[in-house]
Formats: sequence, structure tokens, C-alpha cells
Amino acid sequence: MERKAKKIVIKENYCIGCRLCEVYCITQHSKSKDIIKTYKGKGPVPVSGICFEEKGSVSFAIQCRHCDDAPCVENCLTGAMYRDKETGRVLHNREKCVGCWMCVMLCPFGVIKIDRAEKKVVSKCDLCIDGAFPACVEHCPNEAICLVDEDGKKIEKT
Amino acid sequence: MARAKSACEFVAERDESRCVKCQACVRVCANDVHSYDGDTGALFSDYSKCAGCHFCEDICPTGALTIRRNLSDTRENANWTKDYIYKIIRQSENGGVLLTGMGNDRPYRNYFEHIVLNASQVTNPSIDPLREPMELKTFIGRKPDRIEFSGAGKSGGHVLKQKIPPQIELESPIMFSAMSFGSISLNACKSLAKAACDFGVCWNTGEGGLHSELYPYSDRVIVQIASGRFGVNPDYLQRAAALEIKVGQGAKPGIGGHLPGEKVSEEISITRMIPAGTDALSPAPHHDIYSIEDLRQLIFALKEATGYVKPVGVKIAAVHNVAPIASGIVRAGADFITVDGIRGGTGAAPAAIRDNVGIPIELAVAAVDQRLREEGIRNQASLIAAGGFRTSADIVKAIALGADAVYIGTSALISLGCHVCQKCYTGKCNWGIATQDPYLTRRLNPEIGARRAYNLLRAWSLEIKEMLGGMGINAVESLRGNREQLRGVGLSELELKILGIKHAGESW
Amino acid sequence: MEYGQLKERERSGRVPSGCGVSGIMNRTGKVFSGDGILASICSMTERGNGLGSGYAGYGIYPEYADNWCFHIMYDERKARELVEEYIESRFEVVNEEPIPTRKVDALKYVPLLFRYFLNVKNGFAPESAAEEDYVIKTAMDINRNFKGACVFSSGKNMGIFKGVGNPGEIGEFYRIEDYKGYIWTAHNRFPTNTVGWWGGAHPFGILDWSVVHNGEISSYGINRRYLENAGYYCTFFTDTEVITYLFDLLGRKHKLDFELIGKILAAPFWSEIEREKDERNREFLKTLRIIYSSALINGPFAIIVANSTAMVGLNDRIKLRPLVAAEKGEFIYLASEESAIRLICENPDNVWMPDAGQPVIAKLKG
Amino acid sequence: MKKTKYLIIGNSVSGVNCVEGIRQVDKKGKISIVSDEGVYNYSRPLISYYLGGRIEKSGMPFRDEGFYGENGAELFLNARAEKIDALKKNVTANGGAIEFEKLLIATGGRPFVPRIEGIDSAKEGVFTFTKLSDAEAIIKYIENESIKNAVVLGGGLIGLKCAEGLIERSIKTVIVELADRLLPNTLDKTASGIIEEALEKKECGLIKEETVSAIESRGGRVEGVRLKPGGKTLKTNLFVIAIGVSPDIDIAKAAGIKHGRGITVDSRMRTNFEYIYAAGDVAEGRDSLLGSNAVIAIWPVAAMQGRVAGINMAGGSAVYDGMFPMNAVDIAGVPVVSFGITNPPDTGEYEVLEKKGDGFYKKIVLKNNIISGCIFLGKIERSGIFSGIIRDRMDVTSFKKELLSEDFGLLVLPKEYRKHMVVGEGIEV
Amino acid sequence: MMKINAEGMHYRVLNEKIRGALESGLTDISIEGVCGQRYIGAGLKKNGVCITANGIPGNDLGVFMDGPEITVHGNVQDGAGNTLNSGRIIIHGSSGDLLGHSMRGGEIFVKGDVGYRVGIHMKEYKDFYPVIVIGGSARSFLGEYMAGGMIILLGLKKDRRIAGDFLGTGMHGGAIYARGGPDGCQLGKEVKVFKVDGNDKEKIRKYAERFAEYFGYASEEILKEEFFKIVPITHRPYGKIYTY
Repeated sequence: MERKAKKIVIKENYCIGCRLCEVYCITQHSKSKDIIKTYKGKGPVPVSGICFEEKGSVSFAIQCRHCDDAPCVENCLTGAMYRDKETGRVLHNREKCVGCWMCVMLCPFGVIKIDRAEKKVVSKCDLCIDGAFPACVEHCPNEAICLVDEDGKKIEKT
Repeated sequence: MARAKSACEFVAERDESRCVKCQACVRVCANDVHSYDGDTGALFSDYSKCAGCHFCEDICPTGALTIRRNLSDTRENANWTKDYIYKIIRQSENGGVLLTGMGNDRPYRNYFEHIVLNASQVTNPSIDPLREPMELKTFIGRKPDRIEFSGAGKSGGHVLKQKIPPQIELESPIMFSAMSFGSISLNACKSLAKAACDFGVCWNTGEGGLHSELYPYSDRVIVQIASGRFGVNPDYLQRAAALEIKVGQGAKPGIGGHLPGEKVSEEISITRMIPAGTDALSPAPHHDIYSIEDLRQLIFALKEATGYVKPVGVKIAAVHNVAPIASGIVRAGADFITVDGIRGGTGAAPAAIRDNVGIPIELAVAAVDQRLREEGIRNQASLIAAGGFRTSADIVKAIALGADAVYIGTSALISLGCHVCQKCYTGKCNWGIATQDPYLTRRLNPEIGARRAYNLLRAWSLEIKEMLGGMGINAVESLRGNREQLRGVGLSELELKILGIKHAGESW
Repeated sequence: MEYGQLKERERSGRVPSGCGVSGIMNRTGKVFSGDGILASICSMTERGNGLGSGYAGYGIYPEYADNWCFHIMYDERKARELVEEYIESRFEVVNEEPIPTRKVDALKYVPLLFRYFLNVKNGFAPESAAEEDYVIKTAMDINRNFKGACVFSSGKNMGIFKGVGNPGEIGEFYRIEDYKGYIWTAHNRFPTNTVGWWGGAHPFGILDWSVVHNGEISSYGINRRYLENAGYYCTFFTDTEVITYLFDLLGRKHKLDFELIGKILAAPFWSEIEREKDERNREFLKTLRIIYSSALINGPFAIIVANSTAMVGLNDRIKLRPLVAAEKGEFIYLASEESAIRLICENPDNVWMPDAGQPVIAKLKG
Repeated sequence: MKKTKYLIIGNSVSGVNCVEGIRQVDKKGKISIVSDEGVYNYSRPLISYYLGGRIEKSGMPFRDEGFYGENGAELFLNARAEKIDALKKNVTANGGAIEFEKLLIATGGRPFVPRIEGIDSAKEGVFTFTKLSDAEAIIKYIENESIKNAVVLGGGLIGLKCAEGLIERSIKTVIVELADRLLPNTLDKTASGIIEEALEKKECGLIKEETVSAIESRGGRVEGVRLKPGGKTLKTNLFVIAIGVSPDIDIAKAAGIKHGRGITVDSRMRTNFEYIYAAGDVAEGRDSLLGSNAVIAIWPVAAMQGRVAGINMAGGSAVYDGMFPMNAVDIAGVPVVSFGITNPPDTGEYEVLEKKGDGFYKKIVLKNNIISGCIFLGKIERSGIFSGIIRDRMDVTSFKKELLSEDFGLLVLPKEYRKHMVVGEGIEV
Repeated sequence: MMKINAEGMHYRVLNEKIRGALESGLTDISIEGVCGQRYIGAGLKKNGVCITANGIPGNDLGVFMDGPEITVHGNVQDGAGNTLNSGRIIIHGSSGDLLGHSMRGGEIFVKGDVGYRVGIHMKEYKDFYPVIVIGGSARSFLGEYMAGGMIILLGLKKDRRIAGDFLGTGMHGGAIYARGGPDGCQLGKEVKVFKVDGNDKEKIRKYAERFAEYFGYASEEILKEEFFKIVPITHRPYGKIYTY
């Protein structure tokens, strides 16, 4: 199994609290992938895969760590939460999800978002599976989130 | 009702068709210009608080914001401009001295814009600096007039009779000006320090002391010894690449400095070696230098303290008598002399001083270089020019006028994000530069800052190489003082004479 | 345009020029006629434009070997009177005479040309440089302060002959073939920006230094200010003038040998210095370059420098101008083109191209 | 006699994780699994969703079909393990014996059925609810008999989930719970109250502090149940007994394997026989909050124990350092997550922080500034952070006042802890 | 075969004679007493023509030439083969600076050493493939700005470094092959040294054999020593220096 694990590193000392990561995450996971259309269009605005935290002058944005021993994957009752064999990413299959919240309970980072009405996990970072590069990383104005490979080497957008 | 609300200098225009109400602007403005009303879902902007720093404009993901000058104006009046009127209004409110930040913003003649450069055509070849060797290496320090050596050594080589006085070696004749930790954030210091080290030039502590997180960059630091002597101890002197006695700065010749106690944080307190929360006061003069011979005493005190292995320089503001003063400084034993022109920047200075005291660096460099040459002591000290270098061409011109190297301050800060809003003294720099507020300082990621400042050094060095190549010169030392490469445009005879250059149209 | 105006115009500003150079030396000091140098320089007609040529010969005045010899050109009789009065105030005049010339129709403006064999009035201590400084001062004073006069040669047992014309014309005019010397250098000038002035032709000389130069130097401005700092007055505004003074400063005053002068004028690149393995040598080279940074000659040049003891060829450090050297027996040849050597020395023992910035040094034996 | 290197009894989460654990260490050794069920694998907790019609059977496996083949594990379905010969190292199943080198007992739990009057004569309409076959039987019964209402005995996790499944099938359901609240092991009265309201909206009946004392049947078919102590009779044709499960230890007991309530295991999931392991609902492993062994019949524990057992069986080294009870559940549209001790004894050792809002409730139970348990109801998204804090027995003194805050997150935690959470690249603080 | 004695002859006269001879249909011209005459063969466009020059031709030998072959018995001065389009120059002596400046096609063989900036800005185009083979050593800036074609540097004399500094500086195409490798030379930042592959060896063999034939060497001796290839590592080494 060839897998090149990529992770997003959070540099909390440099998060400026603008929350643009969320804006770009939402846009990237929208139908149009255009900010203005995403927010001002008719369709529903997607939920970002990012948990933004702020306390006093400190803030950061955290998203799924794609843990090597991901408890959300290991304990998923339906296999909705799974590890993509090719990329090593932890991904979520909405179709399979029944909303048992096992993953929510076990994620020590608390980064899985739910939709109560639908009874499904609604959003979880997929490292922008549709894009070449995670949108939050690309657009973070202060490089407070960076993409690294499994050796911790920074990956730049090419 | 003489009271007036403060002048709205700027307006933040919001294009509602583009605004997606992400509220990034609300979150980032340190001046609280923008606000979001949860009830109505509307965004408001209070222009009166806007400093014109453009941070919100740059952060807005949809380009919905544009900062413009507020067009509201007073009646047209050649003397009583809006600026002067509002200054009086502001002063009438509290009876205080007007403060400002950055360099002189008055429209004095900028001689750089009246000097043009030469290029080779036919009679000698221009050089392609990308492929052919092009050397910008510069040494700062005292040089002997001639070499002294004893005949052939064992291996047939020459043996120097004595080492030449200490030099600092620069890969490009551009250094970062003195900017203290205090006047700028630690992240800004780190950015510049790292860029300087990565590029092989020097940075300068200002009189802020040397924070321990900056130790990794101390190989290339010029430390300042200023009137407040903040952070000065043997360790500080020992770590440095060179020492600089700060007598004056271009933005406020004859004026001291004052870092208010509320900005003296724990970190600054440690670095400056003063109790946290107390005012850091730099007296106007050094109270151990009331005359030139006292300067000599301090220069040699520093040389003694550091074992004569580091160049010791003196920084002065360019004032009327700059050339003889410089000569005196060189004769007092300085290894380099820094002259800071009237456009030199500052974190805070009385506007009246900043805008009216001193002379332009172009004239000062020309006068000092010429004076030192006339006295036959030009070799004895390097000349560093400072104060308002905005482009590589300014640097080329300064070097051709006689500078060995230049200090860049404002342009370095612009590379870190500064938009020259001139509000440094408020401590609310949205770009995380001229502030100690942890919420704001984190905005300057030193990794990015170092990369950007490095890029500026690289870009300007490349441009300098291009200009040198055009002149058919492949080592910057052949530009230094080479005023033949300059011509004035639209300058009076007296100005040309002071600059020591011919007018455009005159051939060799 | 009158001759005097030309001079003023040329002397009011710097005059760069492209050129051909040639030099011959017999290292044992055996003198030989100027025929060879004449033929050699004349073969490189393409390198000049008829606006200046000249020759320097060493060993040509054996009968006045111990006297300073000034070659002076005058615009007019009045200038001559004033200058001679000044010279007499400073020197004992052993002999004075017009420089022998032939009439050459092609030469339209010809200044008054005189030579003076002189002794300093009050002797100086033998080893001191004071006498030379005195001579230089006199020559510079005349060139600076006397309108219409120009000292263009001021050494001992050597002479410079130059003027506006092609090398053949100037050679014929000055009767170069009549002189015998052990070093000859010559120049064929291709000035830009000007129609040429007699005083501005090469070789340029001060004391027994003479320099012929091909190229234009971009560092002129700073080289000149550096020299002015060292007490030289640059009155000719030519590259050759500053090169000559640099040799005088570094060679005579700082007592550096030609190898080192080469390393100053055509300094090795920093990258080359860094590659020097011997640390002491590296330190020396670095120091040399730091101290003499303003003496670096930047831009293209190929020069032949001579004094009474040596002839030296030197290129700029990236070799932007041509220079070829050859040896045959005790003779050494330098020229811009190999053909200019082959013409007068059909089968040299050795022909080579000097490395950039590496001086070719031919020293007088014994 | 068949031979295998690894034999696993039970094909639920422990068994499957055991296979993966073995394969982490031993890529080749033969693995055999015996299961008394007829399907290759499925998540037992999903049976309520199946009952409710929210998922198909095809959506129930927690490993895909290729799992056994890919891992070189032979699966014997409908093969009930009848006997373990611990000394001879073989297991009798389906009449044949299988010889093993290492054995895992992962027989899970068995529904607890209390003694109720008339239970033996009620052949039709009385069910338990722990296996897929139970759900299938209920569905079949409902469909065949056109059942319209039901009574579920037990307001614990199984009962509630069963009730929810029935409600989704439009069966009018009444839950009978002996305690004074729902999920008595997990929730307190406040939390229960919120869920009760939600159930009420879904027209689900709830009778608290009562139990079923007798089943009334006619012709072997349930007609109603009688309550105790109230004595009231509820008419129904469908009665589900969903009080809970107990460890299925009979076979182990017979083999002389040491046990308490469940099979006693050490930190490597070994029984008193060094080549026999146990994991999951049948095992009595370490409860990190109690500090002693206990049966914690929850999915994550079963998964973890199965994996640890597998690694150790294959010669690797893994330690199960104990877990604690935790539950995630969604009842009537109310998501609930709970950890550890949520109803502390009134001994004065415990400190309780709680906050109730519109549709949400949060409760933290502390002992000596270390969290013993908590309840998140309504808003559960960041609750996982507590799983780590409780596991690591972190002292919360420095951020106690933030514990109930609306925007509780990682930032509230001390920097050192954030560093500790992420080994290597992750969060730079 | 036509013989011209060029002694004392101006280059205009000499070139006039050469052109005249070619126009009259001659294909073989021998010039004696060449000494400094510039532009020999300048702009000549004709195939199958051989010019032999005995002596020292002046600058710009064969400039803009397109077809003829010039053999020089003697050294050549600066700029030989300048902007050569096709044809061949065989030099039995050494060369001055700028040999093959901007040459687009054709071949130059030099028995001895070459000066500075040899092969500067050589470039190949369609079927044109310029080649310089140097028997001795080269000075600095060999192959500067080189954009195509090949330079083979044999360094047979071994009396000095095979090349000077700034070897291949600004090079963005073509290849320089150095016998024994460019040890001790400062390379341009755009190039790196690689081992030669079979393809390279074939090319080297072809030209080494020709070199040996012209100058009387044994090609096996030449090919005995290992060759190294100096080629640019990127086609756009300066892509990141401009800001738009």
C-alpha cells in the first residue's frame, strides 16, 4: 500500500484569527468553488471542515489530523469513516453514515462536525480531495497552517 | 463648539455585491473600524478610526473593501491645507506635541530622482550579470592606505605584517537599519535578522538590546550603543559583528527616544535590562559625550571592551555641518560612519522635528565622501548611508556618490507588510510590526517575514547587478565613489557641485 | 576647429578610446632601432582611425642618461616662454632643443615640440622619492596651470613621441626609425567622441612610466578620485593617465612589484580568492583587494606599461581585450594581434596568450 | 482434526480486530474464526437501525467483504463453539475439533432475561435484541402479524435503541424502565428529562420505576404485559426484553478458565492459560477509572482489546492499559455522549459542574480536579476532546472555569498538553 | 588549385581574389604569407570549396561563412568562425578568443589551445548543429551562454588546466565534453558534470576520429581516457528572477 501521508501542521503562534481558512474550506467544498457564488448563491452553504478556536489573543484552526491510529476509523460501526488506501487520508462516506457518533465521541481533537437533523457526520477535513492542495493552507495569509509530508517536510503548492 | 470629531482621513468602501460577510475585516482590524451587527446581519465601518493601513483590504477574500482617501476637504488654500488645519485642531484638543511615525513625508526635493545612471555603448561592453561574474561583496571597516607585508613566505607567498583592522563582510552593500525590539516586534526583528543572515548582510539591534531568541543571528548583528545604553553589557558587545554608537537619527536629529512603560513588556524588560512597565528613556545626547573627544573616549572604550576585533562605528543624523562632523568622527577612531538623512524613519517622533530638521542623504553622502577624500582619510572609515532608500537605483546612486553601503529601514518594513500609514507610535500596527500587542505581533510570521525581506535583498541585489552590468562594471567597488556614472537632470550648478556630478548631456 | 579649441575640449572631459598596442623589449638592454615597432603598430591599421598614435622608446638618450628629459608641446610661443621660465626656476637646463621632426603633409595641426634635458637644482637624497615627486609636481603644474602647454614625456633616457595622425604618419614625423632603444611601445588610437588632440594621444607618461592602452575603463571615476586622494592631478582625463598614475602610486610609492599590481588592477574574483588553498595567501589576497578596492580597473583593457627596467603587459580580469605575447631569444614582444608580432618576428620561440589579469613581465637583466 | 495457528471464537468487533492485530505482527500464520451466526460480519449496534429501516443489511458490515480473504482468515459460519479443551489446545465446533496454537475467546454477551411469569408459555411475540437475527425475527413478526404497538422492557441503551427502531417503523411503543430515568448507567435525571421530552414528541410512551412482572399470552402469542409494582397491564402483541447483556462465559467456565463476571484477563488480554486470550464483552479487563477489572461492554473497548490480544497472540507486544465506559447515542434526535462516572455517589469526594440550555446539557464530574465522567447532550461535537483528558487523567485545575464554556476547545488546554497530544508534526505551540 | 601570395596584401584585395577565384569555378585555393588579414572567407556561401591559409590569419576568419572548408597552418587570432553557418575550419595551431562565437552550424577543429569565451552563444537550429573540437585546453568562459551544439575538449597536452573558470556559465543548451573531466575549473552555476552515456560516446568517437585524421593522432589513444559531459541542468536558470 503506497501511501504518502500528508498532514496539516498548525502554528498557533501565527494564527491571526481571520478565519479565512473556513471561508476557503467552505468555498472549496461548494458546488461552484467560487466564494461569492458559494455565499450569495441559492444553494446551501457547506459546513467547513475546520474547527476554529479563539481565546484571548490566541487562536487557531484545527482540522482532522488524519491520525495513523485513527479511533474514528477503527470504531466506525458502518465503515463510513475510512482510510483512503491511496492517500492515507481519513475520509467520510456520508451515504454509509448512520449517525452513531462513535467517531465524535472518540476524536480527541473534536474536529468532526455533525448534522443533527440528518443524523450524519456533516463535515470533516478531507485535505481537499477535489483540489490539488488544501484550500485552507493555500489561503492562510500568515502560513499558520502548513501542509507537511510524513517526514514533516513542508509541501508547497506547485 | 470648537470641538470637532477627529478627521476621517480614509474611507473603507465596501462593495456589497462582493461582500460575503465572512467578517474577516471585523476580526483583524486593530482599530475596530469594522463591526458586525448580529441582529441585522449587517457590517458597519467607522471611518474615523481608520489608519489607512490596508490590512482589511488585503485580507478581504473577495476584494470587497477598498481604502480610499476621504474626499471631504477644507476650502482650497495654498497655505492652510487640510493637513495643517487638522493638526491645529488636534493640538487644540489636548495641547500636546504631535507625534508621527516613519520618515519625513514633506515634498522636499529628492535628489535621487534628479540623478540618472550611465550605461555602456560600443566603447566598452555591458556585462550580463546573470552569467558573468558580478561582485557585490563589500567590507565595512577601516582600511589602511597601503599594504604592508614582508617578502616571500616559505611557500613563496606574501606575509602580511599586520592584519588589517576588523571588517564586516557583506555579500551585498545593503543592510537593515537600526530598529529596536520595542519599536518593532520581536517577530519583525527575527524576520530581518534571519533574512540578513541568510543573505549574508547585517542587521542592527537599534537600542533595544539583543533578545535571546535573536542570538542565532548574532553573527551578523550590528549592536547599537545609544544614549539609554539599554541592554548594553559585555555579552551584548561580545556577540556582535560590529558596534554602532548612535548619536542621532535622521527622523529626529537632536531628539531622544521614549518607549512608554506600557510597552515595556516582560520580554522587552529582559532584553533592555530594565524593569517591566517602566519608561525606557533615551536621552537626547549621550551624557558621556558632550564633545568630540568624549566620543573618541567611548569609541576606544568599546574597542578595549571587545579587544579591537570588531569595527566600531558612529551613527549621526545628516545635519548642516555633517561633513566636518563626519571628519571629526573618523579622526576620533570610528571604523565606519553612518549618516542618516532627513527622510530616515522612526517609530515615533515629533512631527515638527521629523519634517523640518536635517538634510537629504544624497547631499550628505556627497559632502561627507568629498570631505573625507579631501582630507585624505576616506580609507579610514566606511561610509554607510541611510534614510529613505526606496529602490535599488537609489542605492546605486548613493554608492556612486560615495557610500560603501546603505541601511534600509522603511523599505525593509514594507517587505514585511508595512503600508507606511505612519501610525507606528500608536502601537496598534495591524501588520504586527510596530507593536508589542501579542494579538497583533502574531500576524507577522517570521518565516514569511524573513523570506520576504530576503527576497527584497535578492531582488535589489539583482537589480544593482543589472545596473552595474549596464555600466560595464563587475565589482561594486568600482561603482563606489564613481560619480562619473551619474548625471544630474534639472539641478542647479550649486547642487551639481555639492553632488560632485555633471549635468546630463555633458560627456566625460 | 582650431587646434587650441580641440585641446580645450578634449581636456575638459574624459576621453576613452579603442586601440591597438604593441611593445618590444630586449631584456639584455641591447638597443635597437624603432623600425620594428613602427612596422608592428602600422600593421594594425584596423585598430585605429588616424586620430592618434605614439611611441615610447627607452634607452634612446644615452648621452643624457642622467638627465630628466621633458617633451613639451606648445600651442603658441607665449606658452613656451612662460613654461621655460618656470622650468628654469626649478631645474638646471642641460640642453633644450626642438624635437627633430619631418614634414608630413597629412598632419595638419602640429604644435611646437621641444625637449629639455634637466637636472634638479638642489639635489635630493639619493634613495628618497623626493626627486621624482618634484619632477612629477613640475610636470603636473605645467599641465594644470599653463594654458597651451603640455608635458608629455618626463623620464630619464626615454622619450614619448605622439600626435594626431596614424602610426605611419606619426612615426615618420618623429623619425622614430632614427632612435635606438631597448624597449619600444606603440599605440594606434581609435578615439570616440572627439577628433583627437596631440596631448591626448598615447603613450601617456609620467617620470619614466609609459602606458599604452586598449579599452575603456568603467571605473575611471573612482580610480581618478582615489588617485586625487593620493595627490595626483588628473589633467588629461584619459584612462591611460589614471592607469599610469596607478602604476606610479603602486609601483614607485607603495613599492609593489608588477605581480601584485596586476592583482590590484585586475583583482582576482572573490570566488577565486576563496578557492585559494593556502590560508595565509588567501588572507593576503583578500587584504590586498580590500585595501586597494578603489584601484581595481573595471571594464575592458589591455595595456603595455614600461619603465626603464621592465615592460609589462596586462589584461583586465575577464579578458575583454586581446593581448598576445611572444619570445625570441632576449626579445620579448607584446601586441594586440599575433600578426603584429609575426610581422617583425617570423619564428618566435614561443607565442602565447596571457591569462586574464595575469601580467606578462619582462625585466631588464642585470 | 483441523489445525490452525490462531483460532478465534466470535466474529464481531473483537474477533475482527484480533485478526488485524495478528496481521500487524504475523503476516502468514493461519487464522480460523468460528461464528455461531450466519453472516460474515456486521456491527451489532446497527441492528436498531436495521430494525428502523434506516439501513439495509448490506450497510451493516464494518469491514468489507474482502476482509477475510485479504487477511488470510478462514471463517466458519453457523459454527457454534461447544467446548474448549484448554490443555489439549482444541475447540470443538459443529461436532469437529480444531486444534490451535493460540486461542481468542470473543463470545461477547448474552441478553439478560429475567424471570418473568408466563414467559415460557409466550412462544410468539417475545424477543430479545442483541443480534441481527433478533432484529430479523422482530421485523418478520411485525410484518406477518401487522403489529401496531410494542412494549420494550428496559430504558437502557439496548431498550432505547430498540424502541427507536420500532418508532421508526411506526410502532407505538412504550418503554418500561425500573429506574427513575432513562439510561440509568449513563444519564442523570436532568439529561434523561430532555430525552424523555423528545421521546414524548415522537409519541413514545415511557413508564418509569416499574417493571414487567408477567406476560399474558394466548395460544402462545403475547397479548399483554403486567407491570410491577403498579400492577397495570399493557396490551401488546410485541414484547422486547432489552434489559442488558451478560458475558457469555459458559464455554470458558467449562474449560477451567478463570473468571469473575467475565473472563479474567491481564493487560495483554491473556487468561490464566498463556495461549488463551479473551476480549470484548466477555472479558473483564482493566477499568481505568475504577482502577480494577470490570466488564465494559462497549464497542471501542472490544475493538481495542481484540487488537491488543491479536498482537500479543502473534508474538508482538501490546498492552491494554484500561479504558472506561463511554457511550455515544442518538435518541429521538438528541445526540448524547457520556464518559465514565456520570452519577457519582454522594460521598463529598466528587464535584459536579453542569450547565443546561435550550436543548443541550453538559455535566462534568470531577474528583480531585480530575474528570471522572461527563455528559454531553445536544451539543456533542467537541466532546471527543474529553475522551483524551479523561484517559490521560489530566488535572484540570488551570482551566476548570472553562470546562463548561460554550467554546471549550483545545486552546483552553495547557500548551504542554497540546504538545503532548500531537507527537511529531501536528500542532506547533 | 590556385595559389595566392598574400604577403603585405590588404585583406580587401585578398578576399577579392578569393571570391574571384571561386566565381571562376576554382574549388581549391592556397594562400601563402598570411599575416593578420582579417575576414578571410567572410560570408562565402559555396560547398565543396577548400581554402588553405599558411600563416596567421587576422580576426574574424570565416565569419558568416556557409559551406567552404578552411585549413589554417598556423594560429588564428580572435573571432575565428564567428557566426559560422556551415562549413569547416581546421586549425593546425591555436586560436585566440571568441572562437566560434554564435556559430549556428559547421565544424571547427583546433589542434592546439583556444582562448577566452570560445563557443560563446553557440546554438543549434533545425538541421544545423555546430561542433568545436579542441585538442588542447581552453581559457575561461568556454561555452558561455551556449544554447546548442557541442564542444569537445581533449586537453591532450596536459600542460595546464583543461579549461579556465566560469565554464559553461549561462549555458542553456548543447553539451561540452571534457576528456578527463573539468577538474579544478569553476563551473557556471547553470551546469553540472555527468558521466557520458553510449549516445555521447558515439558522438565523441565520430569527431575524435576526424580530429585524429586531420592532425595525425591515433584516435584510440584519445578515446582511451574517460570523457565527462557538462550540460545545463535547466533550460531556464533565470526563470525566477523577474517580478511581473
